[in-house]
Amino acid sequence: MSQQQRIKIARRIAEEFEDNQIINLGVGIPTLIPDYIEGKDVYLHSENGLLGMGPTPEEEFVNMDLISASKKPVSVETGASIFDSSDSFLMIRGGHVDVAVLGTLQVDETGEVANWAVPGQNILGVGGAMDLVAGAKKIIIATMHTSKDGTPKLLKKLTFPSSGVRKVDMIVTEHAVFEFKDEKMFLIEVLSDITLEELKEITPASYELSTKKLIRV
Amino acid sequence: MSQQQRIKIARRIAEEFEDNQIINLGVGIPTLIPDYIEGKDVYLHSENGLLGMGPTPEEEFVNMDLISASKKPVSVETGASIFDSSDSFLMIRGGHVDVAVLGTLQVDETGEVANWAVPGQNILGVGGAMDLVAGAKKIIIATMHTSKDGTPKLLKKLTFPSSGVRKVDMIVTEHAVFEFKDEKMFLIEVLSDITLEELKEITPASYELSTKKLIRV
Amino acid sequence: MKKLLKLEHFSELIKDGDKLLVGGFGLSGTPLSLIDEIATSGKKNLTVVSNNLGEKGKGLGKLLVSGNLKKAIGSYFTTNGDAVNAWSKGELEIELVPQGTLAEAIRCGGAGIGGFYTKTAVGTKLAEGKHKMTFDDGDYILEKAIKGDVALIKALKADTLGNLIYDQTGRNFNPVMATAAKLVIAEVDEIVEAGEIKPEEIVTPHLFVDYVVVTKYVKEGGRYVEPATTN
Amino acid sequence: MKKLLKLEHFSELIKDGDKLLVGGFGLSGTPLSLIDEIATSGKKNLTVVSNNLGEKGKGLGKLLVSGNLKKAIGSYFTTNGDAVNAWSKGELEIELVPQGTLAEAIRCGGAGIGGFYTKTAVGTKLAEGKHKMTFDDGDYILEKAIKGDVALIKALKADTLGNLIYDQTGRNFNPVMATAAKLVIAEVDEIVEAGEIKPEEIVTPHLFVDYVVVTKYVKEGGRYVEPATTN
Repeated sequence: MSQQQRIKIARRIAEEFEDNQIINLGVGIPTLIPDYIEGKDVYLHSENGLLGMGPTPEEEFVNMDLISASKKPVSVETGASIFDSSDSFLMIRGGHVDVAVLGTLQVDETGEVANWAVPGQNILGVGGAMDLVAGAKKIIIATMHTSKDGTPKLLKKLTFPSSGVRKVDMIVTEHAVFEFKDEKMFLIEVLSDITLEELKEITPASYELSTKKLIRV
Repeated sequence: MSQQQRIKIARRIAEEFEDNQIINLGVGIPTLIPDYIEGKDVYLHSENGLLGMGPTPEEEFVNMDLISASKKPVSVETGASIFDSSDSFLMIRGGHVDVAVLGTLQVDETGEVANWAVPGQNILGVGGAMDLVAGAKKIIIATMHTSKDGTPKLLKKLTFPSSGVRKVDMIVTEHAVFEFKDEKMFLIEVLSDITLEELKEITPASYELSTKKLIRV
Repeated sequence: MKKLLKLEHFSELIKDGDKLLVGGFGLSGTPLSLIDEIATSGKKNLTVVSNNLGEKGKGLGKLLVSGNLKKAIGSYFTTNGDAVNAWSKGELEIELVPQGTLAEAIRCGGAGIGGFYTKTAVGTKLAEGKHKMTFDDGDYILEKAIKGDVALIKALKADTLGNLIYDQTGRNFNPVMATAAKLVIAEVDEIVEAGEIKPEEIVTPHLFVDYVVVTKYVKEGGRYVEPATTN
Repeated sequence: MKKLLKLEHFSELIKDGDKLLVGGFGLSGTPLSLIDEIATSGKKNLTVVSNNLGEKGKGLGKLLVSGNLKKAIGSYFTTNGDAVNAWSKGELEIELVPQGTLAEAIRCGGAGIGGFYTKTAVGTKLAEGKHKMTFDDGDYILEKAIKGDVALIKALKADTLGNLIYDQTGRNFNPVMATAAKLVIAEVDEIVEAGEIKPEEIVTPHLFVDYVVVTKYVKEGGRYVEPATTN
């Protein structure tokens, strides 16, 4: 069930991609996306220094010096390129990555994201999260609507440490798709049989219904 | 005669080089040096993006996309490498070039150099001069002792615009070799039959005789 | 090939007043065909960022003759008499930047970096008006990132995706300029199939390149020449 | 070959309290043999700059077990439980830096740049105490260059001059670290003759490399393993 919901999110996000885009996929749900982008000429960027990342190779072709940012073995697509970490983040920071799909801990109603640290816990990892938040042309958040214990993730105000002042562009959960325009949050699609009232209950963030006709998928 | 003097300067500077050093040679007299460094394993760095620059090729091997910083065709030595301008100046600014040999307009008695602009004339070129002055580990100035009309070049104080606050390490002219220590100038060798009094006359900069025995070559 | 652009359509991508980043060191690694198109385009008030302005009547030097330029930003203009003349008559603005600072400022423009602190030019006329900061090992000045509207670069080969490799020291400023403009156009000698250039040998990955144009020049005796008559 | 160093002499080059730049992303592109030598060297109070501290008991993770470390500077330590524990007990200082900032700060260290302005981390805890500056397109923070006493890097091949190429994404932080330390030691799988790697394919030119050490590990099934018994 949960895996089905995660796949639903991955599939919906893949619909956003356009031909020739450069895409960076974060850890968690985003790693499921490659299975659902068939038919589109997009190029996967991996921040450890690879453009044109391909699928997991057969065991006999595994080289642990050809890995993803999640440190899993990968292959290269035709026309792929390899570069060092400084050039890889030049691409990210310089706005050369069209879409970054990131997991999150919280997002507030302006689109500010918290996806690296939880107060009171050890804050010992940030990785490339802040660089991607600062630099990618478009940021899509892939997340379950609430955390496992039901705590809301889409909030009026962040309670976890911010990942940066740059606002995200879209959130896709198992229940809904939200877009941000001028730091305002709009519900643009409902992806489950949840009612608008139920959705409101699990979403403390204020959002408007899109002026586009709201789609129930 | 003048060419002989220029060769004398080039030859003397080549004596300073040590095995395995990375050397960047500026325009003018420094371009004569490669003919006099035989027997030493040094590597010539060219700021347009080449380490391991070799001699002028035979006409049939000329490729005007393999040139020196003076825009002359060159060849590559075995083990040479090619890189872009930003990496080339990373090497220069970052202290990875052991010796830069530069021409000059003026040097003052502290070792400050003016080698890019003349007041009252158009100031339309600086090239890599200031980067080399700021970044090379050791800077040797290759220059005729005075300008063509006899105007001194080794001065108490610069009258031409400075190339930077970093002081040079050595000056070699057709008459003498000077070293700088703690912003003080020392005469360490006399290279011509000039007397010490005559040398003093064409050298307004204050210098001391080296505590090493002064060599007359 | 999606990114392939015909030379005759190239100048439609340039607007009056644009800031162009143009690769090359002297005439080496210079997009000669693209420059020729601009020279006959009638475009006005262009700013060119390039190490120098080619030679008299050659490469970027042609744009001085055809009158497309308002301003040049680079490190060395003395070797082109036309540039010196145009500047003396007040017909051309010139902004002089040390060569390493130029390369790094363009890289910063491509890397989302606002500016960087360098020791180059500290204490000189070229540091006047620039923000200073003292670090552990001395004084530095702030140099701001340089970005362009369009980058015109020259590579040896592109593959069908737009990945690029360069010919020897023809590489020079081209790879950094490829990162630092809204629109990047690469003039190449040859287009090969994707996969022919190995992943670890690609110098400019295709994500930086918007269009590829095949040069009209041919290399003879190591020098690019215009073919006698093309038809 | 002048730069060739025997593995058993390597740790003589490290001093207590040194700051080491160590290449690698997880265990990929990591100088495993050099790390092993440090783990048995008894060196103390080392600071390691590396994206992460390997895995539990593997790669740089070994130095947590052997107790060589005072401090780690990097972007991601959460995946090594030993690092988290050592930090919790106050036995290890940790300085957390965004991954792109880390790579760029090291590049600046190698490039004679004092610091750079980035938007990364603006408005976050990691920007606290850092100098801010507003450029045309928003607020940036100053990040200072990172340099090391010794860089330990991993390449695929060296030639006899010390020019290096890397294996796929094993490249990662290695090329920038090669620029930013007083002493640079490269662990490689193989040494080839100078000239075998083409000038335009060399990733790290030999001027950055002080010593080359041949790895004691062998690659089997795409993973480095220690040979059963070496003698």
